[in-house]
Amino acid sequence: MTDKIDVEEVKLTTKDFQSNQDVRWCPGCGDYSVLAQVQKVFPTLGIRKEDFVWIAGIGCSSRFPYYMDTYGLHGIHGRAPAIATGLKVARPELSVWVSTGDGDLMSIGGNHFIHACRKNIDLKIILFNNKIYGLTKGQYSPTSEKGKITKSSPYGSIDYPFNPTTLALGSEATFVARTLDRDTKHLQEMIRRAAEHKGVAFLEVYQNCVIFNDGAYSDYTDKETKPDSIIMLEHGEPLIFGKNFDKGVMLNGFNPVVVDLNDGVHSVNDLLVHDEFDESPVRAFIYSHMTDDPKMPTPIGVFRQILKPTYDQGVAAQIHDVTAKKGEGDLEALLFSGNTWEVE
Amino acid sequence: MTDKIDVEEVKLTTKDFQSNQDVRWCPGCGDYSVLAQVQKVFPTLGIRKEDFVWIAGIGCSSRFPYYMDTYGLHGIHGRAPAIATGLKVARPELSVWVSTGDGDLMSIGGNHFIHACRKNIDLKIILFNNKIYGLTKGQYSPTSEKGKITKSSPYGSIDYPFNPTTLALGSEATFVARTLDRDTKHLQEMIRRAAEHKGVAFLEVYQNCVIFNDGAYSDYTDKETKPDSIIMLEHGEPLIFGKNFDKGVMLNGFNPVVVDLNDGVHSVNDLLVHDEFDESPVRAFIYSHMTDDPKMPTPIGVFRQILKPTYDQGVAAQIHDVTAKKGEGDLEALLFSGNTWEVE
Amino acid sequence: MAQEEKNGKEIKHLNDVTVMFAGDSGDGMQLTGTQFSDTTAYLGNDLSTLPDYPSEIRAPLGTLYGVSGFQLHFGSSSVFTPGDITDVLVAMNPAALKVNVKNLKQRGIIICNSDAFDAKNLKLAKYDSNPLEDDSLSGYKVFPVPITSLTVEALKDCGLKPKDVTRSKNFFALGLMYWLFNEPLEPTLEWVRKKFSKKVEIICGNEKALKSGYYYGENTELFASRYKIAKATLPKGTYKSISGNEATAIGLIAASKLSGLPLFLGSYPITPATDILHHLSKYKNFGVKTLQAEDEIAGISSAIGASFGGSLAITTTSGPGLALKTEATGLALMLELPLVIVNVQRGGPSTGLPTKTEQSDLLQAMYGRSGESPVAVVAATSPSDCFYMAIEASRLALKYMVPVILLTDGYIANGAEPWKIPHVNELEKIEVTQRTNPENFHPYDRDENLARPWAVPGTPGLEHRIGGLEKENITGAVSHDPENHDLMVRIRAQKIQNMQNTIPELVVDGDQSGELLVLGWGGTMGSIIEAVNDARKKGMNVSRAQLKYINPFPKNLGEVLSKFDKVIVPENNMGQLAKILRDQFLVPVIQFNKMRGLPLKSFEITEKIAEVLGGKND
Amino acid sequence: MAQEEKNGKEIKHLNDVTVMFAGDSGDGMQLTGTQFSDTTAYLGNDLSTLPDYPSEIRAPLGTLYGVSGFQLHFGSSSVFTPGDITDVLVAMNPAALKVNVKNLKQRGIIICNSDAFDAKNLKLAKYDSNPLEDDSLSGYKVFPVPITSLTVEALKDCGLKPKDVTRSKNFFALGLMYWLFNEPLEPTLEWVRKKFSKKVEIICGNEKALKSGYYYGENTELFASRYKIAKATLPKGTYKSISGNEATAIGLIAASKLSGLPLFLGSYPITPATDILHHLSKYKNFGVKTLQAEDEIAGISSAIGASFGGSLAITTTSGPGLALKTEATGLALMLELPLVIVNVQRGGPSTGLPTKTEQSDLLQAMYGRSGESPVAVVAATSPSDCFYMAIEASRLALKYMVPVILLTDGYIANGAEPWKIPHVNELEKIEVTQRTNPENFHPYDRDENLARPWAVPGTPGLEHRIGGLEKENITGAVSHDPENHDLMVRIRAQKIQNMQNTIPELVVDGDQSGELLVLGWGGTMGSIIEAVNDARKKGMNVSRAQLKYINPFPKNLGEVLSKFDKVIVPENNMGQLAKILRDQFLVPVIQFNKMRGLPLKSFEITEKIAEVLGGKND
Ligand SMILES: Cc1ncc(C[n+]2csc(CCOP(=O)(O)OP(=O)(O)O)c2C)c(N)n1
Ligand SMILES: Cc1ncc(C[n+]2csc(CCOP(=O)(O)OP(=O)(O)O)c2C)c(N)n1
Ligand code: SF4
Ligand code: SF4
Ligand SMILES: [Mg+2]
Ligand SMILES: [Mg+2]
Repeated sequence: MTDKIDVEEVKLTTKDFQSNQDVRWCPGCGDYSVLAQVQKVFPTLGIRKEDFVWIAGIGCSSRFPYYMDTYGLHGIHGRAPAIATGLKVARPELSVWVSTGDGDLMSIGGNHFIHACRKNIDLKIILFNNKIYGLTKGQYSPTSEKGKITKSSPYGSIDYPFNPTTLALGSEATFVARTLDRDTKHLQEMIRRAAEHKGVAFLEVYQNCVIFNDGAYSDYTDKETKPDSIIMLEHGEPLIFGKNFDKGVMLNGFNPVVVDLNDGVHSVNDLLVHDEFDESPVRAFIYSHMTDDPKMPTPIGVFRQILKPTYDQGVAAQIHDVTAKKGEGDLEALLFSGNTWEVE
Repeated sequence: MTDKIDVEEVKLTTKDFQSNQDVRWCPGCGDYSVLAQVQKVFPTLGIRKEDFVWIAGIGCSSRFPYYMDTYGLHGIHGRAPAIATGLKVARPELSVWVSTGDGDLMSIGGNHFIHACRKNIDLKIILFNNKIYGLTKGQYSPTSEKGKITKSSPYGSIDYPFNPTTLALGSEATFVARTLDRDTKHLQEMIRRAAEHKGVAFLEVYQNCVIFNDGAYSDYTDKETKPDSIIMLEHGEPLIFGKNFDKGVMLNGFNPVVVDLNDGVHSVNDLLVHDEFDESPVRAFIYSHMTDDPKMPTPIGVFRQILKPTYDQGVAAQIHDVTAKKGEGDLEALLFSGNTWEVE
Repeated sequence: MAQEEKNGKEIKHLNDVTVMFAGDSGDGMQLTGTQFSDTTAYLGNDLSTLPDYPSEIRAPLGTLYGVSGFQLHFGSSSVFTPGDITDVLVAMNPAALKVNVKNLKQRGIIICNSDAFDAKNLKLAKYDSNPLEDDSLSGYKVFPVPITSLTVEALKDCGLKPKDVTRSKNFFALGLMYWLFNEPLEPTLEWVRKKFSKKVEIICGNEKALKSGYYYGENTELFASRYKIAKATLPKGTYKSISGNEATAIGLIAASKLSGLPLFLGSYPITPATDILHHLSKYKNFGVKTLQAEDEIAGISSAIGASFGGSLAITTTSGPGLALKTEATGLALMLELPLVIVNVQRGGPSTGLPTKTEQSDLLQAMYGRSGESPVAVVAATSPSDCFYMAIEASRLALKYMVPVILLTDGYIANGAEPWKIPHVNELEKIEVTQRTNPENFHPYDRDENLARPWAVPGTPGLEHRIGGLEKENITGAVSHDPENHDLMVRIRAQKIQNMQNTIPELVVDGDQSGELLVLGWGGTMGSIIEAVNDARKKGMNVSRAQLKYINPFPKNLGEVLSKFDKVIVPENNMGQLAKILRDQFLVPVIQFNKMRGLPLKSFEITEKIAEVLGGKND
Repeated sequence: MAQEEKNGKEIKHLNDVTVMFAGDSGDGMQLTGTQFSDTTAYLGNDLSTLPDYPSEIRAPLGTLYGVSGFQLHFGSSSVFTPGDITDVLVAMNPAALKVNVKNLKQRGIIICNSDAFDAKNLKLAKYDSNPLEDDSLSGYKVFPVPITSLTVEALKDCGLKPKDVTRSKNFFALGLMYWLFNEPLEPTLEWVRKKFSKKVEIICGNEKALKSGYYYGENTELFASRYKIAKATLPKGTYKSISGNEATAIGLIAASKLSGLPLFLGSYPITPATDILHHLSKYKNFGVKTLQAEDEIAGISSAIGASFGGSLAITTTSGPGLALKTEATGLALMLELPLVIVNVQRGGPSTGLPTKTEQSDLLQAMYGRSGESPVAVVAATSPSDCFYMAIEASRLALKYMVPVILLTDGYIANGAEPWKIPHVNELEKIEVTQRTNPENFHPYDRDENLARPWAVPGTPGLEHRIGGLEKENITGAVSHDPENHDLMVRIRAQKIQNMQNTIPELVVDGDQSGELLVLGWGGTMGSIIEAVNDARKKGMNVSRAQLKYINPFPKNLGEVLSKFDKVIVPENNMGQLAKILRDQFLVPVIQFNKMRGLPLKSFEITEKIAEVLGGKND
């Protein structure tokens, strides 16, 4: 983000972020919603239009940059975090975003992802997790559930899935959040939060692929099942969920359990209270594992946000410090430095 | 491991595992100890010599296979887990070991590592973590501490390090342990435990590089400092450490804290009791983060061991099931299957 | 073109026809085309197909870039290409018409769904006025048919949801085409019944749509004539229609059976190679192990591990994936382990044209590795040839203990042709010895082909280490010795060269010497055959040969080249084979290059032939 | 060889001498060699060096594979190679003797540390008997000196630990060599004092060791003569000794200053390229950003990101790393972004001979990518030439908006030579325009060189998207149009070809036409010059040229080739340039190939010249 924002100048609208390209996703694809929400939130961030950059790999979701009227680079499969890293380190004043899929980021791009997290590079990584390879027409992905039947696993896949938030936490990401393509308000909020985080921001979007994995998240988005299937994380609030707000999540040792608030035994006071800013990653790790546990609701929201200096700042600061100490580099002096001798 | 072991046949000694190659590590390198302990433990595992295979990438530690008189493959940088995966899936009856370094496994090989963990491939991965690139003569690695001055970071590195056990847990590894090159007995025990685990076994060895990072672990290995710097994890035992066994680790919420057992307030009963077999990965995650915390002792031992079907078993089982259902494949029938027609 | 009468309609006999089915990605054009091909093949025509679809999954309805096409060329004599230009275009909407009319011959037939020519679709297709109403199509025979409404009407009693009703309109079109070409409905009806055995409404819908289309042709006055294409005179045998990717998959399974080795595939999905993975993963009961790896590097690395373990190890990919596999390919060649790398070429560079064809990767296959790193390179010439070349690649890899790259391309991989199925006992066994005798074992010992012994883990007494550092010849110890390195570099090159002793010589079609040879490689065979046949018909004297072995070349290639005054090398690239030919034989070959993401057009090659022969085109 | 007397010792004047310092990896031979070179250069000799060390870090003491050597060739006229054979061998132990005596000339001098010739070391070196005692060295002048014990004696008062005392023995050897070659101790003493300014014991130790060695030569009767090499007649100017990797690093910084663009390096360590990363990471006050990436793919990908952002973006690597970068290189060329890829070639394939040199990657650089993917390829010919070619690579990348691969090799990267330092104002500025005007902006518009505009993020009004899918010319919209693809493939090729207009023509040394041209490329220049000079001295008429631009070739190359009856192409590989020459010019070049991990030996090239000229060698 630019250091100085001339607020007068920045009067942007959704339209300013719509490129002249037809959007080519399948009708009904969850990607449309992400695009729409991004285009809603971006004008409000106080960042100059020309300072936004979208970097992508390959996949349906990776075509995102073409549809945003910002600077954009549609790269190669899996490498978006690495490309974005170079750009951000070279140009720390830009707001650099990565759109990526579960194959792009979790399969071929896994290494760049975990290293971007580790280094705390100030990137905003939006994972469109549809638990399938869309663009290559329906193979299971590293986030597909075990036993999934797809074109490349006609008898069911044998792989255990990654849980992206778990992997992000294992890689020390400083901002980890999750949202739903269908919950447009929440999606907008999460995009804003990611934008505002200083450091690597990992946002997992549960995104429906209507063609190859339709209904993967219907439990979380259908009115009927939603209240009992997900839990909305709110900072400072106890972990309550259920159609009648009558269930809660309590810690038993370090294991979360669901309790009935009407059982006469448990009350709101027993519940885990969410703290987004908890320095310890353990809390977020617990949330993350709730996802995998069929007995537990799936958490949606900001799992964690902590602040520590970013890599790109660090690079700039080091250059600043060394230059302050040594003076700005003088090429002539450099050439003639070291053991020299004269030939007359 | 072979299904049936003819115990009569397997009477192996350390010597049987020493190859005819001179060992070419620097004098004093921690790698020697790992080699020696492996050569001590292997004859006792009840596995046929010809069924052991070592796969490695590139690095000082990756030269390990040359020194073992087993089958061995010295591959390319970072790819050992992937090569080993292919071998293990093709030949599940073999005992497949990976020797690797912190550059090899955590930097270029990060993706293969996390995927091998995720899939629970029955590999034994021994990470020689010397927190430096040895073979390329001393650059910082992804496990080097921030601010490290090396040839490629003359003003101090800006990267935050990975904690390998954290990353392994973030990738759902089923066996995670840590040991020290200098503690030969413990090292042997951990090698044995890794060998016996059915599933991916990740063993981090704190290994001293005498040339480029000498003393990286001296706090943990020097008689004086060791008792207060590390804590030995023992299944079913409370977490006690200190020169006089007077310190313990207690849980505060889900955060571990050190307590003084002589303070009149705390007793052994307050302490966290280690459970290697805890189904939840949260406990191990807490241990793992104790490593990064200067106020806490560094845990050594088995962080976690859980059992779930391995990938290689799964592949074999699926082939078995499909074959049982469809009958063994008949090439002639396959060729003539589908929509055929006759031309007379 | 003979004529006859049936039901009051004239029947014209044609030699061959090219049909294009085109519509939205969701219109089921690929299915329609496949059904039409199957029935046509079943009737005994020879044929060749070319699916052509966008890289979007379901591009928005009605857009130009969303058009999905299926081209089919069938005839009563041998058919080698999907056809340069189309005779009949079935266009389900204005965009499909716009995109494909360019390639329709003068006076060609257009059958279009007139219901779809509404204002919205016309605008999406960037038509200023309705081409069915203005005179822009006056050069063609246009038959507007209200396919949607007729289908809706026909299906009203099947109990299908409205969405499914309109979806069936492709079967109406198919039925109409069956009528037009005098083909029976039965094969398709049978397929429908089997496929949807549990969904009666769908069976009802498809059947009604198909029949309505057929009877529409029969009953309306629209069409004055029908067409009939006589059976081709194909060799006696059992046939099926096969695509290149399927043939590759089955060929690999055959190689596994013929060698007695278990098959292992380590792969990562990538268009247009993924279908090989799909096919192989179905054949678990053949003991096939398929690993969908985390990336291409893991795909090939796992195959190297499996090869070390004694499997017939395969990795499959396309251009950008092959690029990622280069380092590991170098490892395999240093380890001297057998490995088959199947590369289905697509339009490059980079992501390029992922769903289009191109002979893009010959140079990469030859030279795309660090150091002196020769591997064997072979190529398939047609969909069914993929079967044989997959076996051949396996045989070479196993015999010489080297990586072999098999090049196919998007066109032959997705295209299909009738294949005379061979019997297993007609296929040559692949001899493989895995070493078990510990006596005098040296890991880098050499047999008469310079191949080293394959000793797999689990074999007692043969424990040994291999690796990517230079190895001492015979002993396999790590060696930095200067002379040994020089020797090993030469041995690795010689091993590939030695294959010349087992691969077949190049066969020249036509005169064995003369003024002009047209020399192609791989998937351009069909286009070149048609071009040469056409040139000959026009009185030109031209010979033809197609390379399937590129590294090494057939032993007699130099001699063949020396027998002709001129050599044209048509390639679907900038001249990659031409480079290698000039390098190895110092002959000034004449290049003919197109990079359009499509198979070469025969007529353009014919024109080139005529030009080179000095306008002897009559 | 003139003679004179000094201190009662005869002084022989030599034209040039090759010295090899050899010992265990821990013996400090690289340092000793470097010090000797620096002093020699300081005295005004021309010189060339070749460090040669094992791939183990500290291989076990006394082993053959653990020997580390530093070869140095210096003389009073131009010196172009580190020397084919050595005149003086300093061997710190039996293994060092054994490994290096092979390359010592008849009657050459051996100075060895006799203390190290004990039973253990002799066994480790696989000597059956002590070569100092049997007559196996009778063909040489052997001077056994008890270096260890003399050093221990000399240093007893410095207060050093015993380990550090014995470590100083290399300085004793160095002192003795200074005496032998009549060189002053002062430059080394000064270096010691500066380097260890805070460690008086070490200064004491090094000084005493050095002086003892010197006085040992002076005072013992062992040596009857000393040697003196007259100053070379080098052009006037300020010089320093520079290695290729350092020159590359400084050249890149210079390119950054000359273009006014910030320098970004994305790299992953790999021998022998890592030193470039080391050097560049020192220069933070030049605004240089160095990113040690997680792997080679991230290295180049980050550089692509930085290039998009407007930096002069670099990635550095060696063979296996270049293999990993191929896919991303294809992306950069599709994006048409400037990028410099420095590849320091080493012995391949695969891990191969990681610390040895080879011209291994020319074909990979040319062809190792998917699809039709031409990039510019240039090569440096000597350590100091790396400076200029780094600038040149940057200039071409920025001017044509393309990736440029700069090939150096392990020999010139690690070797050093005296370099006449240029002044900044002698270096040509690099003109760069980054687009800022939004009017009529099209991302794939073309300038007169066919380069597209560089519009960097942050520039208002120029928001646009680029990517790896084929782009429509001018507009940059994603395009699957067949004709556009054909056009774009040709444009990308033409852009590289257009560079012929700005790169210099090839200069032929010697007659401009005639019977024989020796044509090399890159790092073999020194060996070829010496060989040709030698051949000329022997009366052969031979011309010589060295290529630095390979894709494209200099405009006049075809003409040059046509002027000679025969062309020898010596390469440190199997003939990679030869392939390209035959392909492009259809000339039957004569190959001369060695793959020994070492620079080519001049005398072998001379022999080849003689052979080709029909034994005109007198
Ligand atoms: C190097 C390389 N390998 C493979 C591919 C093929 N490929 C393109 S996208 C993709 C996966 C898409 O899945 P995901 O990332 O989940 O994105 P989605 O389409 O589901 O949004 C694959 C395998 C490629 N383009 N490049
Ligand atoms: C593709 C590739 N990139 C880089 C290298 C260079 N390289 C060899 S080993 C190594 C890192 C070694 O560090 P580590 O894995 O920690 O092993 P250690 O030597 O410390 O045991 C590197 C960068 C290589 N051989 N191949
Ligand atoms: S295939 Fe799935 S993810 Fe891709 S555009 Fe269509 S619905 Fe969306
Ligand atoms: S460099 Fe370090 S890790 Fe490598 S062998 Fe030497 S001491 Fe061991
Ligand atoms: Mg996906
Ligand atoms: Mg290390």
